[in-house]
Amino acid sequence: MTAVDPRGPAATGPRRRPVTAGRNGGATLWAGLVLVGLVVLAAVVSVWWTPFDPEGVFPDSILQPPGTAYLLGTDSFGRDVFSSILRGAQIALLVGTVAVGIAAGLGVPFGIVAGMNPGRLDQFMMRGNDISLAFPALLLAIIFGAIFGAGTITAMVALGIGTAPAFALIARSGTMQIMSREYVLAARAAGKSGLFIGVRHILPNISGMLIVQASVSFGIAVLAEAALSYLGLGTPPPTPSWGRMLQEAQGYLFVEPLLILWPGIAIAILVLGFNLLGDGLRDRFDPRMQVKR
Amino acid sequence: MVLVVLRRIGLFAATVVVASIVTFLMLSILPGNAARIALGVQATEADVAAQTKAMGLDRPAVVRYLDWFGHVLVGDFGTSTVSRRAIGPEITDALGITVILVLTSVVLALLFAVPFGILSAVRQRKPDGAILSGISQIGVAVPGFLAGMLLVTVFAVTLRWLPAGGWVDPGDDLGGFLQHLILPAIALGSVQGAVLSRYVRSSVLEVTREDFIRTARAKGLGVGRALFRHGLRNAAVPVMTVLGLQIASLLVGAVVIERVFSLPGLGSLLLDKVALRDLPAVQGIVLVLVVFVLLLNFLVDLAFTVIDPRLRSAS
Amino acid sequence: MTPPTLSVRDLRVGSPFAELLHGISFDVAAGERVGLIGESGSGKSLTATSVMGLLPETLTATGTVRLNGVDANLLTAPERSLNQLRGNTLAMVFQEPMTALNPLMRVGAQVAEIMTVHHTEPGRRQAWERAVTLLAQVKLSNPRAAAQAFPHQLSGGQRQRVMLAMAMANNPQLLLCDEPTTALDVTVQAEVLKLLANLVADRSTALLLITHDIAVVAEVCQRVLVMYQGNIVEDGPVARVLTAPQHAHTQKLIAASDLSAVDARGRLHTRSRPVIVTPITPAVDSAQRTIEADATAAPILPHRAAHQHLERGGPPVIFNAVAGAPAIRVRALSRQYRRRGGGGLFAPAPVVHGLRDVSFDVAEGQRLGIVGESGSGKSTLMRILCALDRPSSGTVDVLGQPIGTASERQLRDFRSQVQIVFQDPMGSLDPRMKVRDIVAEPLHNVNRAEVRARVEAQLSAVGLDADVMGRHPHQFSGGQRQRISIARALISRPRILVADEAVSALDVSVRAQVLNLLADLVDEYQLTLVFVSHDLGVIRHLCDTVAVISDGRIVEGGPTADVLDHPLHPYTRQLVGAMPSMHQLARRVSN
Amino acid sequence: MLASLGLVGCSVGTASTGTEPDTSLTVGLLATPGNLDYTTTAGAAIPQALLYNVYEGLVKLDNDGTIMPLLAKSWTVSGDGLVYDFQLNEGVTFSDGSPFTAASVKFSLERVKDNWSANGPAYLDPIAQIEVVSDSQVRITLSKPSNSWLFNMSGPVGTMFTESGIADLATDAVGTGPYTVSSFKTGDSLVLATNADYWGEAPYMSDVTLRYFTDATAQTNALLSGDISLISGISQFQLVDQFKSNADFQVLEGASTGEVTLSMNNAGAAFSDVRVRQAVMYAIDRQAVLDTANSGYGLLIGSMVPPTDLWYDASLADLYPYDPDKAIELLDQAGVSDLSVAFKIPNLPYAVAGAQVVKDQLDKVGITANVTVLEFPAVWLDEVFANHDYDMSLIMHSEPRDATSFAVPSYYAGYDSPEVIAKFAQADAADAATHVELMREATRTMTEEAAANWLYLQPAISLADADLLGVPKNTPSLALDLSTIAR
Repeated sequence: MTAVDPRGPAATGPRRRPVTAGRNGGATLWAGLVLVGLVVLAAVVSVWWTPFDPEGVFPDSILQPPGTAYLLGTDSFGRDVFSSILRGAQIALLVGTVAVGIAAGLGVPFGIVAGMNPGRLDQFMMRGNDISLAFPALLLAIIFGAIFGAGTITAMVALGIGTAPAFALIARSGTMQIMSREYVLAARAAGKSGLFIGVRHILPNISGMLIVQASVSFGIAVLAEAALSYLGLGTPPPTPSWGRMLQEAQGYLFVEPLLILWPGIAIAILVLGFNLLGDGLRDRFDPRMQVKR
Repeated sequence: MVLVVLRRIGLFAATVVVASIVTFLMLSILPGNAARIALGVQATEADVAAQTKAMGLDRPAVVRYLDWFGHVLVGDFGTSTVSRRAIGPEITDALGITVILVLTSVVLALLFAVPFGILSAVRQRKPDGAILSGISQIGVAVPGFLAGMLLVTVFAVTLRWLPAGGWVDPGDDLGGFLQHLILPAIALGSVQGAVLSRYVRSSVLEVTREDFIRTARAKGLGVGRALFRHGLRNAAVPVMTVLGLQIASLLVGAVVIERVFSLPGLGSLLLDKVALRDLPAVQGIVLVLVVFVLLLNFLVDLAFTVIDPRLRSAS
Repeated sequence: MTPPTLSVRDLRVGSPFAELLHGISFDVAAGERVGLIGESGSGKSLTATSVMGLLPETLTATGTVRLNGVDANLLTAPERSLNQLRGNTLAMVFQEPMTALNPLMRVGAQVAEIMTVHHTEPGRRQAWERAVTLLAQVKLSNPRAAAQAFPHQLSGGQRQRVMLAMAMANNPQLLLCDEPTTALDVTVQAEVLKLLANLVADRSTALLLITHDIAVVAEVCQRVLVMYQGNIVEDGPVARVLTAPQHAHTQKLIAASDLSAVDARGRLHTRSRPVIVTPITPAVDSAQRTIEADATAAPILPHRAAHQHLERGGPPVIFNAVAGAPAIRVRALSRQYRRRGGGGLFAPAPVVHGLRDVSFDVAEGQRLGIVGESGSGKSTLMRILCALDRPSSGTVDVLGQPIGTASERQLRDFRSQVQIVFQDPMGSLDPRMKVRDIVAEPLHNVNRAEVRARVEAQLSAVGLDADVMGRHPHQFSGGQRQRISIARALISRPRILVADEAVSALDVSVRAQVLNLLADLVDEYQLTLVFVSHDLGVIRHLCDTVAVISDGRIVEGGPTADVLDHPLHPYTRQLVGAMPSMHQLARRVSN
Repeated sequence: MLASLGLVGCSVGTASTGTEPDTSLTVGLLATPGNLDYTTTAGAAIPQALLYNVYEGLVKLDNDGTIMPLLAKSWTVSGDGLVYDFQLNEGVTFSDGSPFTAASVKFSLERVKDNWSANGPAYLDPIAQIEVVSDSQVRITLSKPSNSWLFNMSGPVGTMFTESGIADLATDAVGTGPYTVSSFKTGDSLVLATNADYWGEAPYMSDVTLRYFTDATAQTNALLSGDISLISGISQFQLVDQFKSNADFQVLEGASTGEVTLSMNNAGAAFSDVRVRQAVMYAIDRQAVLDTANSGYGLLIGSMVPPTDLWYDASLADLYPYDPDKAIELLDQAGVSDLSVAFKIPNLPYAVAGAQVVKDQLDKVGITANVTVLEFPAVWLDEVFANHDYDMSLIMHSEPRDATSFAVPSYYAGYDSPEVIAKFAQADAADAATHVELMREATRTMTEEAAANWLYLQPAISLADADLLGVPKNTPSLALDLSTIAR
C-alpha cells in the first residue's frame, strides 16, 4: 500500500491549506471534475453496456493485442480489457464511496461529539482515537481478511474503519473552532439542543474541510484497494477490479506489457481526479482565498 | 514537570494496555484452527484435539490474554506455534528490516520532497512551478507496487544492475546490503516523496501568507531569504505531523513493497503468520506495530515541543 | 524647501477585476506625522503596502512613489533595491502584533536581524546588544529577558513595542504604521501611541499612521488624510479637519465618532438617513400578552445606583443593591479556569481569567454598562448571566430563577427571557444558514406560518425588509448583520438583553446607527439591558448605570455620568483618561 | 544515488569470474517452511528442502520414480511379501557425530506411531515388528503384504533420526544427508552447507541457498536478474515462455504428482446423484481450462493417476469429452434444474484462475456456481476439508499415489464406493502385476462414477541458468534432490 497519510492533506488542520494555481482553484477543480466525471461516466455506461462481457471466459481470444476488434486488447481469459476497465470503474467508485462513507459516518459524529464536549469526554474519546489510529487500514484489512474472508466488502469496511480516525480528528478540530463562534453561543442562548447545534450549525460549517478530506480519502481508498488486490485481499474474480487487473497483468509484463498499463492509467486518472478535486475544493472553501467584497 | 511526564507515561501505558486488549480480542475471533493447519490434511480429529491442547488453545480467553500479555510485559512474546522458536527475535529481525527500509525511503523521500516542494511553492504562479506540482500529483496517483514492479523490470531484469529482491544483513555484507536496499527504498520513497512534496508545497505556501513573513519582508529580507530564515521552521511543523503518520502507516504499508521485492519485513511476517494462524506471533506483531505507532506519535509530539517554544512552556 | 520624504503621485492599485485605488497623490514631509484615516475598505492599507512594495501578487500598482534620496520610482524599482530600502530607510509596523512576529524565533534575534540584514551593526553580538538597547527604548521593563523571550511569552502591547523597536532600529526616514493599536486595550493603546509619537519625534522620522480612529490621529498626528472609496477626499491639519471638516464624508465621519453629540431627539448623528423604527405589532400568543400586560400594569421605577468605589480587601460590598425582586441578582460569584500553559513573562500571570467574589443587582428596566479590558472577566460575567457558562461558586438569580446550577431543561423558559447580542457581526451569524432560520432560532414550538410572520415583523422592527429572509449572512454589511443579530435576540420577546461589545467591530458611522436602534428598541420593549464594552463613549451614551470591572472584580460603579466624570478608582481614571471625547480632542489639537 | 549505482552495478549475480568452479547455488522456491520439523508440521515445504538433502531414509525415489537404495545397501523380501531384510550401509554417521545403525532404524520407525502427527504416520501401519539383527542388518515384518509400504518408506515417514538429535526438531535438523542446515530465516531463506562427514559421494554444490518467494513474478524476476540460478516448480506458467526464447536459461518440463481437481461433495445434496457429477464432467472443457488458466501447460489426465504411476490409463482423459448438450441432458435425466452450488476455492492462483473458467462453463449448462474464495490453508482446511461445508472446490492434490486416500468415505470428497475401497485394499496386498491391474480398475471406476473432475496434471517446470546440469526434472516425491546438480 502506498502509505499515504491516512488523514490526507486536510489533516494538518483547517488553517493549513495548500493553494494551487488558478484563481480559487477553478482550473484545478475543473480538471478534477472532468477526470472523476470520466470515471463516473465509464461506471454508469458499463451498467448497461460494455463492448464485450467483462466477466466471461473466451478461450478463443486470449491475449489479443489492442486493435480494431479489441480496443485495448484482451487478457489471459480472452476478456476485452476495455470492457473490464469500464466495468472496473464501478468497483473503484464503489470501494471509494463505501470506504469514505463508513469513515465519515463513524469519524464525523465521533469527532463532533468530542469537539462539542471539551474536557474529560473529549480526552477519553481522543485517546480512543489514538488507539484506532494505531491500527492502520492495511493492518485492519489483513486482520479482517483473515476473520471475514477477503473480498470487496471486507476491504471497503477495513479501509473505512481505518480512515475513520482521520475524519474524527478533522471533524473535532473543526468543531472546536466552530464551537468558539458566537453563533453557536447564540444558538445555545436560544435554547437549542446539542443535537440541533451539531447538525444545523457545526456540520454545515465544517462540511468544507470534510469534503476536502473525503475527496483525498477517496483517492487513497482506490490506491489501497489496488494494494490489497495485489496482496490477494481485494475484490475476487471474476468481478473486474483495476487493482486485480494490475496484479494479474504483472505475470504478463514480458508477454503483453500493455496489459499493466491500462489499469495503471485508470487508477491514476481516478486518484489524480480526486486529488485535484480535493485541492480545488480546498481553495474554494478557504475563506482567505475568497475575494472580499 | 516530573508529574506531567509521569502522567504522560501513565497514559501511554494505559493506551498500550487497551491496544493489547483490542489486539487480542480482534485476533481471538480469527476463524481457522491453528492446530489443524499445523497438522495438515492427513491428521485425524483426535490428533487435532491433542494438538489444540498442546498449543494451549483450549483455555479460556481471559486466561490466554493474561498469560500472553503478562509475558509480553517482561519481554517474552512466547513461542511461535509454527516455527517453535521464540517470537521476540523473529519480530525484531523483521522489524529491523522494515524500519531500515522505511527510514531509508523516508530519507530519500525528504531529499526529493523538500527542495521539490519548496520550489513548486515558490514558483507557484510560474509554468515550471505548475509542472513540478503536476509531477508530484501524478506521482501520488501511481500505486506504489506498480512503481516497484517497473523499477525491478528496468534495473534488475533488463539492465541487471541491481538485484530484483531479497535481503542481506548489513553485518554480513555491507555492499550487498546497500544493493538490496536501493530499489525497494526508491520504490517506497518515490510515492512517499510525491506525497510529501505536496505537503511541503502546501505548508510553504501557507507560511508565505503568514504575517511574520510580511514582517520579514518589511525588514528588507528578499522573498527567498524571508522564507528560508523564517518560513521553513514554521512550515516544518505540519510536514512533521505528516511524516510521523507516514512512517507509522508505512510500517505495515511497506508490506506491498516487501512482497514485490521478497523482503522478510514485518508486514510480510504478519501476512505469513496470519496465513498459518500462528496466533502468538500475530498478536505479538500487531502489538509491536501498534505500540510502535503510538510511540511514534509520542515522539512527534516531543519533536514539536523542540521546534515550537509555544508548546514547551505548556508543560 | 527640502523635498518631501515621501511623495506619492497618481497611485492606482487594481486587481484583475476592479480598480481599488483611484489615483491618489500626497506628500509626507521630513519629520511630519501624517494620519491616514478611513473606514474599512477605503483603501488605506493598500496605500501603505503599495509604498512598501508588499502588495499581494494578485494586485498591481501604477503611478509613482518616490522617497527622498532615492532615484527610482518604488513601484517599478527592482526587488533587490527595495530590499535595501525596506527596514532601513522605510519601516512598517502592522496591525496584528500576535501574528507579526515569528513564533519560533527569540524576540531579540528578530530585532537584531534587521540590523544584520542591513549591516548597520558590525556583527551578531553587537546587533543583539543593540536589540536589547532598543527594547529598553520602547520601555520593556526587563529588556534583556525580553530579548531572550519567544513572542508568545509577551502580551499584545509588549509585542507591538517589539515591532516598534524593530521598525526604528535603523532610524528610518519614514515609518508606516497600519492600525498599530487597534488590537490593543485602551490603556495600553494610549501608552503605545505615546511611545510611537516620542520615537518618531526623537529621530525626526516621518510617520504615516493608518487608522480608522479619529482619536488616534488626534493624539499623534499633525496632518490628516481622509480616504473614502479609494480616493483621498480631504487633506489638512488635524485641528482644522476635526473642527471644520469640509468634505461631506469627513463631516459624517466626525459626527458619528462623537458619541456625546446627539440631535434634538437624543439620537446619535449617523451618516445615512435615520432608521425608521416601526412600531411593534402586538404579540400573538397569550403568554406574551400577559407579560406585556404586567409590564404596562406596573411601570418600573427607575432605580438609581449609588456611586461606589469597591476597594479590594474591603468588606464584601453589593454593588447596586436593589430592594425587592431585581431582574438579576448576583452574589459572591466566582469563576476560575484551569488554564493550561503559563502566563506571560512579565505580565502578572493571566492564568485565571475569572471572576472573584462579584455581587451586584440589576433592577428591572435598568441599563447597566460593564466596562473592562480584555481578560478583566467581563465576558465571563456575561456568559454566566446567559447561562452559557457556570459559576465556580456563588449564586446567580435571573428573573427570580437560580441559573447557576439549573439543568438545560429547567432553563427552557429562561432562554426565551434572556437573549444576547455578540460583538462580531461576522462570527455571530451562521454563514450556512438563511436569515429566516437565524432569526427564528430562539422560537420553539411555533408553526411555520407564525414563524414567518414573526420573523418578518422582527426584521422590519430592526429596519430590514422582509425580502432578506432568504439570504445568507455574507450578503450583508457589518451593520446589517448586527441588525439581524438584534432581531434574533428580540424575537422571543426577552425581558433582559445582554450585549457583548455589540458595536465595537463596526465602522463609526454604522456604529451610531446601531446604537440608535438599540436604544430605541430597549425603550420600545422595556428591556433590562446589560451592555458590556471597553468603550466608555458607547456606555455613556447607552447606559444609565456603569460597573467598572478589573481583574475579575467590580472596582467601581454608579450612575454613568457620575462615574465617568468623577472617577474614584485609579483604574477608572486611567480608562477615562485614555478616551478623550471629541471636544477634548479638538481642544487639545487646536492648542 | 547515481554514484552508488555505479559502485554496485557490476558485482551482482552468480556469474563466476575466477577459474574456480562455482559451487554455490541459489534456488528460488515458493512455499516457505514454517520450521524444520516435518514429523509434526504438514506441508510439502519442509520435505522439499530437507528430505534427501539433510535427512535420508533406507530407500529413495530417483527422478523417474523408481525405488532406489539409500541408507539400505540392499534388501530382500520374503515370498509372502511380509518380511523385509535390509542390509545397511556402514560407516554412516549423523551430522551430530552419532553413528547410524540398525538401532537407529528401529528407533526412528517406532517413533512414528506415537510422535508423528503430520506427513502420514499411518503409512507405517503395516509394520508389525522391527528387529535389529546386527548393527548393519534390520528385519521388518509386516502384518499384511503391502505394495505401497516400501514406496512410502521413500517419503518423510521413512526418515532416519538419531536419538541424540531429536530434542529440537523444529530448529535443529540432524540427519545423515549430504547437507546440513547452516541457517534458516523464516519466510526468507534456508541455507544448506555440505556435511563434511557425509558417508556417500559429496555433492557438487557446496553451498545451497533456498530462497523463498511469495510471488511468482518476483521469483522469475530474481532468476532473470541473476539473483538465483534455479526455480524448481514454477507455479504460474505464463511466466515460462519468456525463458524459452532466452538462451541464458533452460526450461525443464517434467511430470509432477499434482492433480488439479475440481472436487465435488459426493455426500452433499447437490452432487449425490452420479448423473449430476457426470454432467459436470461433460460440461467442462478441460483443454480450455488448461489454455486459459494455465497458459496451456499441463496434461489432461482424467483421473487421479499421473503417467509416472504404472497404472496410469491415458484413455481416461477422453472418457468425458466436452459436450455441454450431454451435460444438460444428464441434468434433465436427474431431474435437476436451476442447480446452484457453493463453489469454495482456495485463494491460490491456479484455483482462482481455473474457477473462473469452470464457473463460466457451468453457467452454459445451467449450473450456477457461486464462487467464494477462501483463505488457504486456514479457512479452506476448516470449511471444506474438515467440515465438508461445500458443494464444489478446486484444489491440487500433490501427494504421490493419493488416489487411495481420495476414496476413503470420510475424506472431504465424500466418495463412498465399497467396490473401489475393496479393490484398493486387494491391490495393496497383491503381487506386482495384479496390483497394477487392480489399481487401474479402481481408478477407472472412480472416473466413471465421476468422484471428481480431475482437470489436468500440473506440470513440473523448472527454470534454470543454461549452465546448470543435473537439475531434477520430475518431482516424483516431495523432495528436491540437490545432490545431482552441477555446473
